[in-house]
Amino acid sequence: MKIHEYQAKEFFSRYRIPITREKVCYTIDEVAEVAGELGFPVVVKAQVLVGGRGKAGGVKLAKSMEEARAAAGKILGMDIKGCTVEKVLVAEGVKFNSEFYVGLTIDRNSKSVIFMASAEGGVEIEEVAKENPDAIHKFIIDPDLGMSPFMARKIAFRLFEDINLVKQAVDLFQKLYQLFIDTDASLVEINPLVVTDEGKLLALDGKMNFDDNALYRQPAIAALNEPDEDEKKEIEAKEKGLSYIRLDGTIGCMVNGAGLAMATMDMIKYFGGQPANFLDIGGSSNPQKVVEAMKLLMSDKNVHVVMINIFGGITRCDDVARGLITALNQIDVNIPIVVRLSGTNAKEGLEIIKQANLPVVNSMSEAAQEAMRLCKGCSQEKN
Amino acid sequence: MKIHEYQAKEFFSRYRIPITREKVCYTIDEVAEVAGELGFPVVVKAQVLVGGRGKAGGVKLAKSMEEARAAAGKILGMDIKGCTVEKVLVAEGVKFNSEFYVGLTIDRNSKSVIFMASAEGGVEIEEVAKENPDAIHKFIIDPDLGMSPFMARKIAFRLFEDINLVKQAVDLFQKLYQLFIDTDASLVEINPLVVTDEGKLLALDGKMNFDDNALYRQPAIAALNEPDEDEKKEIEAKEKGLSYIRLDGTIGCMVNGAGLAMATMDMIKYFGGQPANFLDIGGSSNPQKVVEAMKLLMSDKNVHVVMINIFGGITRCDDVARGLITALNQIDVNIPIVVRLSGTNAKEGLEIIKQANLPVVNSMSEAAQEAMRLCKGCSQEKN
Amino acid sequence: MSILINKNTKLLVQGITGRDGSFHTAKMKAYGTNIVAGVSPGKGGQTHEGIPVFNTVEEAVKSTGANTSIIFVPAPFAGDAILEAAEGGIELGVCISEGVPTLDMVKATAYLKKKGVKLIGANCPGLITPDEALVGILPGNIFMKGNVGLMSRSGTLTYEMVNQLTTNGLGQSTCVGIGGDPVAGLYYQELLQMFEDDPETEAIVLIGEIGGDAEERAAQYIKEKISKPVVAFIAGQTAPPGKRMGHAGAIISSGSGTAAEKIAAFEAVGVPVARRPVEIPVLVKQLLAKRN
Amino acid sequence: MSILINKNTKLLVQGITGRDGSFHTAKMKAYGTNIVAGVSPGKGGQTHEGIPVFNTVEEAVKSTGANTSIIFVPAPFAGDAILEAAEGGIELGVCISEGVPTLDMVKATAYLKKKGVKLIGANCPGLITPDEALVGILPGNIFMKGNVGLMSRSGTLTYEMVNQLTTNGLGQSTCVGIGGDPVAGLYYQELLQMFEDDPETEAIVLIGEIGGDAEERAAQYIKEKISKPVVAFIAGQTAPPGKRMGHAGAIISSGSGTAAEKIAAFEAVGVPVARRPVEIPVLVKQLLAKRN
Repeated sequence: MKIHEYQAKEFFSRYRIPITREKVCYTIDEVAEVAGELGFPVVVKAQVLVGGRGKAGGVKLAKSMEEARAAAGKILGMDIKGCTVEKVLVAEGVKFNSEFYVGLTIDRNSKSVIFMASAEGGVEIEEVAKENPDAIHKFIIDPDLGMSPFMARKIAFRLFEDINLVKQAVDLFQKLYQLFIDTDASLVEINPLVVTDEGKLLALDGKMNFDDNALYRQPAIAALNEPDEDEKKEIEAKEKGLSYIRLDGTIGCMVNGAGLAMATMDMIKYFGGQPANFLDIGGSSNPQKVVEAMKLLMSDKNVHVVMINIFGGITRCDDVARGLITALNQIDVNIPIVVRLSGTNAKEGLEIIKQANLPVVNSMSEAAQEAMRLCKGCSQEKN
Repeated sequence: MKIHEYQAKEFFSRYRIPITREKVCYTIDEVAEVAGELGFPVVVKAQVLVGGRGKAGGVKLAKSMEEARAAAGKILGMDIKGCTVEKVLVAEGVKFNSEFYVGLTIDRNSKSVIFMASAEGGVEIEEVAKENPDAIHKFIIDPDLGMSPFMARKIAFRLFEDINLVKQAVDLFQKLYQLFIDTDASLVEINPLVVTDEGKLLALDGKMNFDDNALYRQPAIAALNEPDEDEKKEIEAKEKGLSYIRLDGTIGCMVNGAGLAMATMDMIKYFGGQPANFLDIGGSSNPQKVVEAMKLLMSDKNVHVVMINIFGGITRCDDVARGLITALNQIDVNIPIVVRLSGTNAKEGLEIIKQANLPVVNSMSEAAQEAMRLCKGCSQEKN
Repeated sequence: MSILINKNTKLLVQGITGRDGSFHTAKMKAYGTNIVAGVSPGKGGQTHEGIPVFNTVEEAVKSTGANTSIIFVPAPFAGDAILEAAEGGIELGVCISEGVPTLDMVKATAYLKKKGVKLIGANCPGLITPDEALVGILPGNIFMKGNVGLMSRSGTLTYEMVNQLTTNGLGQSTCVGIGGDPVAGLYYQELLQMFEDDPETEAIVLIGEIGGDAEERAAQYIKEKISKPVVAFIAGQTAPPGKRMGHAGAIISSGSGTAAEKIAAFEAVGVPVARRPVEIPVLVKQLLAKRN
Repeated sequence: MSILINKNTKLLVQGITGRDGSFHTAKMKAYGTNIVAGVSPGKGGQTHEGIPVFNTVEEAVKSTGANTSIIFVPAPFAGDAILEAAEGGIELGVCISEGVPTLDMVKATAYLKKKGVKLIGANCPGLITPDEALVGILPGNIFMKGNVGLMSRSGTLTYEMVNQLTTNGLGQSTCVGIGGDPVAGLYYQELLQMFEDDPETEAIVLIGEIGGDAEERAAQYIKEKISKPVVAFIAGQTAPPGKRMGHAGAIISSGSGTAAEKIAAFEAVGVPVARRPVEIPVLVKQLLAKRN
């Protein structure tokens, strides 16, 4: 789960990590008021949950009230990668000497939290990672020690020579780690962390992502969730026990298991088709889930054929077949359906499918090929 | 450092460990008022920093206002092992089924916190430890895990069968451990922990000791310190860099190092004498410390002879000698002094001592023997 | 032989009286797994499916000599259950629970390392040594005893692959579902080494997914340490960047962890990568023929 | 031979620019200890007493190959300094600092165990291998090279004992002051085993104190594992119950940890206990004569 910059910085502030004086605003008038309070220059920054706002023109420096109103006017309502900007952060303009990057995330290989630090702050860290990976220092944080003072010092000395900056950084890094742990974060970043003209460390921008698995014990964070349209559909699906992601193709798939679902999509592509979605109905045998899954597929107007690929383990094929029949009775399905059932109770399931006069195939490959064949036909009819 | 029962239970309450309704009182009238509020029966308990108050009659059950006033009258002002009772805790009388002991302390062997639990609560745990050690279950708490739920459950199942009690205990044990860690405690005990007639766990009595080395980071706890007369003298000595404990003998000792100081006392005893004190002047070479040490020894009227035993390492013998001469010039010393100096700069030190016409010996044994000889003489003169 | 589990496995089921635990205990028992104990706090002293139930892992281990534990407790308690298994004397834990907070796994895996205890999962289907022991939720009937070792980040895709192997006459030594969570127990490298050291295993099938760089590291490890033939498959070749595909692991972001990169990494070290599941048995047979 | 430190010891001083660190660095260097580096955050790049100073232990170890570290930092920071030494690649830490909070030591010793790093102290005078290396605050001049291994919970009492040995012609292999804090690094058992395994050590002197049961455990260990002659001494025979005698360790409470009990424990396993320091060399000579 992601939150906005201004929310991340509210967390920073609560952990006494120094941030700029700033306020989130929803209208041009609010921006003007806040800018007036802060004094010029101010920075007006789009608050959206996607990256790349800088390149999209979502961050502007304003040296006067006029410029502030103009910036707010341009940014509010702007579209950034499909997200409409509904709020901006107005922050004091700060003079600084140098920019750094610091961040915490989970490292799969060491199975630990790692601290990342770089003197190349202020630019997209992914680009630094690609072009100059040695410029990013990585430190594995032992979960038994947490961010101990010596480790924080070790990191700080990689970025700073001045002992006063090192001391500020040691304090800041320990707080940042504690924030990461306390909130079950999956990513915390300050980029840039700047040294002001007065020699103080200051977080100019902040980012926090959270572990979805831990949201149950982080109600305050869960409450900050702002899903976009696609995410709302995914969440809705999740509440029904389905894992759904909409894509741009024409072949709707219904599969049990994420890996098999991806392999199914790959198979469709292999035979020249385009999957319309990722849809994992999970490991349970509840026929109602199949009904819900069919409704979801039917709600996507791009879907011209449905391919059902089930390898029964915990999932029983006869339950899936029964669910499908129920779905066909409940909802109006006027596109072809290809069914492949293997594993637990496949025989019983196929019996049910055959009685409904649905095409049955024996393997994933065959299913994809059959779906392609039917799709071409149906797309000719429909177009 | 020790605190009173009522203070320990205030900590329990802050950590939401269930305790009796209770209040500390300083006068009979206060006791009467609190008892009236709580309703009868109440228990009136002496608040002193020494053990054994029960046997000394410092705990009384009162079923009426009259009994409460009588109990308060008897306990307030009572002497328990040299401590005058200045305050009592008045607590509601609770009906209960069974009594348990739980406690946390540091285990030297496992270098960890250990949790102790016993079904033989309500009696002195030291006696259980002596007579029936198997009745005390001990659990090493891994510092990396803390009191994890499974460990708390494991302990709880040793005491209780009822899952409802186990669940209460799991919660209570985790809180008790957190309290221990957060306060840098060296001992936390609940004895007895009772199961009330309503099936609830309740801490009837509580005890907390703290790590003196950690008081610098526990100012709130340090502020609770109530040193008795002897302890005040020890604290005063400590502020001057001396470690002093007053004993009952006649031979005052001044030694550098705790182990050597104890060995010196043993040596005095070996030759039939009684040490008047333990006095470690520590490892520094500041002559002023020796002056302070001499003043401390002279303030004890039982001291009939002084034995100085220094093995110089960091401590320089000439500094000790110089300090001694300064002390003899500053304060009136009319009892004999025996000096043994070995190690760093012993030769120079002995030269200074000889010039002051003080008896000089070559070893600890000799020093003790000479002190004994001089002490007999002086005690005859003085008596 | 085989790896991790066999006829000598004495299985403990943590959460034996729960819905999933109960269901799969019956399945595992029916497969022939030697289940010696269950744990369910407060139900100690009872029996469940004929298996004695204990309040704590420690008691269960002391009473029954259990050496392996499968964990079915709900995600919020799974991290603690793993710790309890490790502290209680279990040698191999298998955590089926889905949705365990990542920081709980960070803590648990650090403790397991300290204790020298092995873990599979969490969020995994478990593992099977055909005809000997099933410790997981895999459908036992599709497996066949043999000489192919298999490891996979996914569940049902594994069944698909195993089905291809079995129907083509290629039996399996041990099949392990390692799970797709960001922080998990044994992973490709450890399992590759175990299969390398297992005399019964003659070929290895590695089924990967997009996201992370575990496959790239596995490829490097194969190059350096593995002499037995390995065949790979990567799911998610068509997954769009930045989207999660069910497994937390399956994310592609900023061009790292894509299927193309993973396939290239394997092919660079001479590991053939099947484009479709049906190719897996073909590739395995080719490599085995070349070797013999 | 000897134990723990010798001519190959490359010493790092943590807190080298502090008052105590600076003073004892000069003393250790004068004794001939090979001091290769110092650490003092913010003073990296400087030299002190001719020794290069670094900001972190890691840098110091990487630049100089230091394998042992002596810690002089103030008590509130000592626990962290021990952790830094262990994480930075040091094999043996010696913590002189007095007054370290017990829970800091609990955390530090758990980490050291995990890392396989040894520690002496805290709150100890350090150790010496005569004529080879002094890592501590012991007065070097009273020691003499030889074959008696010595370990002690106390500082100046150790000097008294060593003086007895030296003046009676009994040199020492290594003398270790283990410190008197409740939670400390290497203790009697580990050191007994090291002396047992050290070919140069022919007899062992163990100096104990009242409080705790480390001496009782040591007696048991000697019975089971130690073949070399051991002589003991216990300080605090006349200490009154319930009083602390300088060392946090020296407490007698409720009849456990008294000198009488400790003496009895040693004598029960055939370890003679000296009643006065002067008896120590006599007993050592008797046992050595009996052995040869």
